[in-house]
Amino acid sequence: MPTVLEAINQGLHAMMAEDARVVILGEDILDPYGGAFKVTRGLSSAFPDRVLTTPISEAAIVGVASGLALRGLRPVAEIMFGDFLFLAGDQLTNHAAKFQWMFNDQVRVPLVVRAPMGARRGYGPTHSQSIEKHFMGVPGLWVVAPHILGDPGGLLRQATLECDAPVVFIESKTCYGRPLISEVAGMTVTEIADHVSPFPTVLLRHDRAADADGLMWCYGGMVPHCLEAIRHLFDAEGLAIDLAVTSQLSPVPASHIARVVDECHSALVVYAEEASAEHGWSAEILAQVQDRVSGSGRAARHVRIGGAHTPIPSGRALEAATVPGARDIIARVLDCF
Amino acid sequence: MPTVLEAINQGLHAMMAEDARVVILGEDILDPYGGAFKVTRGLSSAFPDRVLTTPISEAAIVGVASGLALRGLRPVAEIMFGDFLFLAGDQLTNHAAKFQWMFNDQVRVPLVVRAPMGARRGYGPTHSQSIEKHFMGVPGLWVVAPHILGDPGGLLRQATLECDAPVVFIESKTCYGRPLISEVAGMTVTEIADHVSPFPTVLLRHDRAADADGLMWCYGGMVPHCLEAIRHLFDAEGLAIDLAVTSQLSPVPASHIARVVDECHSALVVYAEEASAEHGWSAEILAQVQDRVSGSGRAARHVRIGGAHTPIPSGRALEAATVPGARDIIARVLDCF
Amino acid sequence: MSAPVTAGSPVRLARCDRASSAADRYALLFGIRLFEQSLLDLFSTGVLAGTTHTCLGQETVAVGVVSAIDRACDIVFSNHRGHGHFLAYCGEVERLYLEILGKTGGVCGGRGGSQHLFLDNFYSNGIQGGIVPVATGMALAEKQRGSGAVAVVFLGDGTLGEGVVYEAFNIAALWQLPVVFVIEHNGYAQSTPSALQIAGEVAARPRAFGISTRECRSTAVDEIARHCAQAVDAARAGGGPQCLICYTYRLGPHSKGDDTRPGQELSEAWLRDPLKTARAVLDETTAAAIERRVGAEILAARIRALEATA
Amino acid sequence: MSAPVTAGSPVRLARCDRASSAADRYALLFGIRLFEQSLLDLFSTGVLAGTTHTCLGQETVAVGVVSAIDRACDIVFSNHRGHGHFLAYCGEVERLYLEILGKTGGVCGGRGGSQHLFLDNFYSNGIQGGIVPVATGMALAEKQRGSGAVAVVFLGDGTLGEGVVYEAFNIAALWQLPVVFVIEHNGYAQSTPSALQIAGEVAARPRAFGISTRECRSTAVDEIARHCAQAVDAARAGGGPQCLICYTYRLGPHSKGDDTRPGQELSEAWLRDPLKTARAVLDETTAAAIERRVGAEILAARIRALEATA
Ligand SMILES: Cc1ncc(C[n+]2csc(CCOP(=O)(O)OP(=O)(O)O)c2C)c(N)n1
Ligand SMILES: Cc1ncc(C[n+]2csc(CCOP(=O)(O)OP(=O)(O)O)c2C)c(N)n1
Ligand SMILES: [Mg+2]
Ligand SMILES: [Mg+2]
Repeated sequence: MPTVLEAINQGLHAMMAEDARVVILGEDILDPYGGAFKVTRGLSSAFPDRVLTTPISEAAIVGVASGLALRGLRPVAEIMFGDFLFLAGDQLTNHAAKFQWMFNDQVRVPLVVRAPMGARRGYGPTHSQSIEKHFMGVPGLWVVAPHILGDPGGLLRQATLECDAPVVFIESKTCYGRPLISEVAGMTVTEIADHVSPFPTVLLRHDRAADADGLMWCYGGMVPHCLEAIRHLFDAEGLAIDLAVTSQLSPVPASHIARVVDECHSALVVYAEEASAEHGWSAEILAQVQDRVSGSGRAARHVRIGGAHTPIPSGRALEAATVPGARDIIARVLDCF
Repeated sequence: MPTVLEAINQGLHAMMAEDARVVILGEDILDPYGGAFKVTRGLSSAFPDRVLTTPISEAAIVGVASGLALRGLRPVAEIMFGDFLFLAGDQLTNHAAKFQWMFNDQVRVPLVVRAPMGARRGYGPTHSQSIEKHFMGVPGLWVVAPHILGDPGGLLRQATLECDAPVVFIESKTCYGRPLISEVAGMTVTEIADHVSPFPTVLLRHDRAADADGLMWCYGGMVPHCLEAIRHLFDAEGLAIDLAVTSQLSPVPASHIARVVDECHSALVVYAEEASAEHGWSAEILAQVQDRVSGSGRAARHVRIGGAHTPIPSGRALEAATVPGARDIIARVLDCF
Repeated sequence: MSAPVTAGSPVRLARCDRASSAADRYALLFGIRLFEQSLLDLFSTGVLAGTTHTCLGQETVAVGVVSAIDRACDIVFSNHRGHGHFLAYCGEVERLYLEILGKTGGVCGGRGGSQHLFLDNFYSNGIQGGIVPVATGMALAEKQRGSGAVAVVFLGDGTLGEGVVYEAFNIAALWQLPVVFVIEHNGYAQSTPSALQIAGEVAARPRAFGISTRECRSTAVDEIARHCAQAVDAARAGGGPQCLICYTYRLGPHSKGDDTRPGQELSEAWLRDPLKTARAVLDETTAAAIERRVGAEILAARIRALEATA
Repeated sequence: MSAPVTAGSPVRLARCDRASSAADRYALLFGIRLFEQSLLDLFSTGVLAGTTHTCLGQETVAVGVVSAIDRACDIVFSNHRGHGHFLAYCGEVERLYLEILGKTGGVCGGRGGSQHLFLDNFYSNGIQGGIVPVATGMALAEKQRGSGAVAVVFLGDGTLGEGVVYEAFNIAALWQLPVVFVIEHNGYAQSTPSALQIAGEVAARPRAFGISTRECRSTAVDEIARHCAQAVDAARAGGGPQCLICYTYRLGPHSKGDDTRPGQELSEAWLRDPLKTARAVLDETTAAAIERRVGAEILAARIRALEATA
């Protein structure tokens, strides 16, 4: 299987070959450098006219991308580190996300802003964050995250060519080097997607447990850690925890949540995200899950797992203590039994 | 009673007289104009050296304020419309909010950024939002909102002089002209505050109902609408709904939530915010409330009320249909009975 | 308000292009003036809510600049003070009334309102500065597809405070994009005079980025049109981004009633009202006839808009 | 790694001020070079993780600029490429090792790491451009309290892409603040040559905001110090903000191994290594003695830092 990086890179190559409207822009994305994380490698050689290296101007990168999108192109912009996304926050929220609706649906702004997020690389407080939670809940703005259980290249294609609205595409730095996974032993994989929420949720259910002991929700870079925790909990503790992985972070894929909750009747629901969970992604998922659970006359215990509510330190040991991993997840789950 | 505007304006005057470290900066804040909403009126006449009108540079306004704060002053910056806060998003999150922690607690950044938020004025999609939800959950950043049941001037003083960290101070445009309220007939007002969460939560409990029919949570500009709904529900429908109004929006005042939940055993909990509730303030409150409720062996139904998940239109009727008011709250509560 | 309203297509003002006569230009200038004065009236009588920014005194910039573009392809990106730009672009006065009144027949169905307009290749947004990179990106799109179109973006002098403007200047110059930055230098941003907002020379700023910059110190509509035509032509011919600085003056309040400028400064400025100059080149009969005709159009548009049910 | 470590206060390099001798300057330059080369080694051997930006080839800017300030009061705000600035400011080489190694004895307890340093009046942050308004605000605070202090802020040429830099330029000039903007123009931002990033003349940009701007085309430490002394003195004397553009060249990779520049360009640049020039004015015995002494200091600092338990 290709790595996430390879999948996204190949996805970009394929999209640019398929559709001449696709334009790539960002800092340091030209060959031979090919971007800080090498995601755009080879593109400027293959499509020299449609790969634009920019000055260090995150706001204008997104602004220019909006302009391109309004005039019929399909720009994919790279923000070198997702930590810098706030620099383009006004462009994303007051320009890109607003135009279609405030111009009475007479225009479309199909643009993608790719943003590598996440810690565990020792990059320190300003280069390790997962700040996507702050861009969720903006009307008109989509937030989408690929992961190792999905098809990152296909997801990027979907965001670029099939979605007519601006999408922030959250990539996990630490997943770039990981190979994709199509199967998990002892678990059945289902994909949930529909017209309203087209970016798929992947549901992994234990084959041997009708009603599992728990259901875990996560996205993006937390998938490897959750999978590791789930494997350990099953093998070593005999606990069957199912896993629901969303790729559509915003707008909330309410229909996916409903379907998962209706299928998985666990009395324990766990939510794992890398950022501090306070006002995080999981709060909204929890709110919708509990609504569905109690609406169907059941009850559940909800446990949220997130990073420490501090910036992310540079030092290795300090950082490891700040960001949640498999061990933290296992401990929190075991606490419930 | 003074209006909210008068209270904040007087608070600013008093602070500047009390403490020479207080410096005010923002766009168009000089007399005779005194700011777009007149909150800074009189200050530049009384304290000409410490009131600085700036160019239209929201990012630099906050950046300069951080610099002032790092060097021992107590800046209060005004962002003319809260909608523009994303322009200062990087300054708030990657500079002001980070310095203390990442410099190992060797510095402090005591600054306040005042931001008028909210709709119902016909200002249209880019001048009517309540985007504070996107700034909640940032480690090191406080979000605080005054309201008519509290003491807006005192709250601002607390944010400016008693808090050593950056505070985003969310003012409601439509509440500026409203007089403060110190009593609500038939209800008892309690203030909850402590060392960890010093910005008070105001709890209003019906005198004649031991366990009320419901508990409502809100903040800032929603208070008048919630009060109106509560009065109507009691008078016309015989339903007693208590009200908890937080002023500390972030970090979440967990201890206040715990105390309110422990006191009010209602089986219905309602949350009202003006923005779209999706990934909003109420998701976090709900998560913490349900945790406390179920932790104490009880169960509750949770109902979230927010604005439409669209931008806010200019047209009066369109806007009224987008933003939640007393009528919407009443209808949603009645639905539960 | 009970005048009979005729059916048919919405009332439009006649637009101007490079070849328009002084009479046609005056008609449009006068129409914009009348339209905006009526907005202020509607506000003061409480019919209109929200906010509005009128371009009283700056109409010649709107008409001069927009008459220089090629409406078949060129793009206009306007800002908070955009009614004049919009009317110069398309003349759709009735649908602009409807929009500002928040009615569904408005150009954006009442969603956008005064500051958020769209029609054909016209766009506006009420966030200062942010539109500049967007217009720059549009110019890039047009350049990529070889359409020959030029993007014109309006910004006020106060908006030079926003950093993103310089990010856009830099990119436009680096990539030699067909964009014209029109700076309407009216000496104020809201209540604040330029001296408290702008350090150094305005023209030095775009020039520092290698942008060819023209200054028009005349408020005469034909002078502005001439300068803008040069800028648009140069941009279209591949000369890269252009900047046009138009020195002008706002005769009305910033938005509704918030004017704190010295009374004498204002009354002197009214004496130099560019509409007077534009009228002066016409004979009195022509001018009066124009005013009657345009006055009737504006009135009809207003009545129809006010009477529209939703 | 098993060399004996002596107890006592952390190892410091000797700092330089305006009166420092060529020998002292060389010692500091050499110490910075050695320190950073050892960081690259520690990365390549996996001892260090994360990232680092070394100033190989740019040391004379760090030492020249910082030697011109008054350490008793002046402020330095540095960026991602800040080790040289930091060591020139305080010489705390052992505590910088500790910081970069993520240990609690580091200047920020291991929280900040390479790009986020603080000590006394020295600050740094890894977000390009955002530090410029912060430093401007610091200058305002110092002006308000009449401390006579000057704030010096470092930015790279690529960072001129960030809009907030111009917001700060404008404010600094409007308010005549005692801030010195030092632009280290090394011709590249990460992998991108200036020609793809910067339109127009660099010096024209601060000048467009009315900021008095000096250019130093020499990489000699004393020339840089002389220029910076003029800028700092002017700022302190109430001359308002100053800009100093130092033309320099980065001899090492942008961060760890990511160098895509032509080999010949690099090897030619090494021939012009400013440290060679700084060494050439000393006699060989002096230079060698300095190198031995400083080498031993750096080694001692590194060993102590590596052996520190947390
Ligand atoms: C980002 C942003 N900041 C502030 C405002 C509020 N505002 C609206 S118009 C204006 C003044 C603009 O001045 P200028 O650019 O000179 O244009 P003018 O109003 O003079 O036409 C301000 C501060 C805004 N709309 N957007
Ligand atoms: C806001 C922001 N954007 C991008 C980066 C990533 N980045 C770090 S250094 C750098 C290049 C900076 O170039 P320049 O300013 O010339 O400084 P130099 O590295 O040459 O010293 C970039 C793009 C960043 N740290 N911050
Ligand atoms: Mg102006
Ligand atoms: Mg550089």
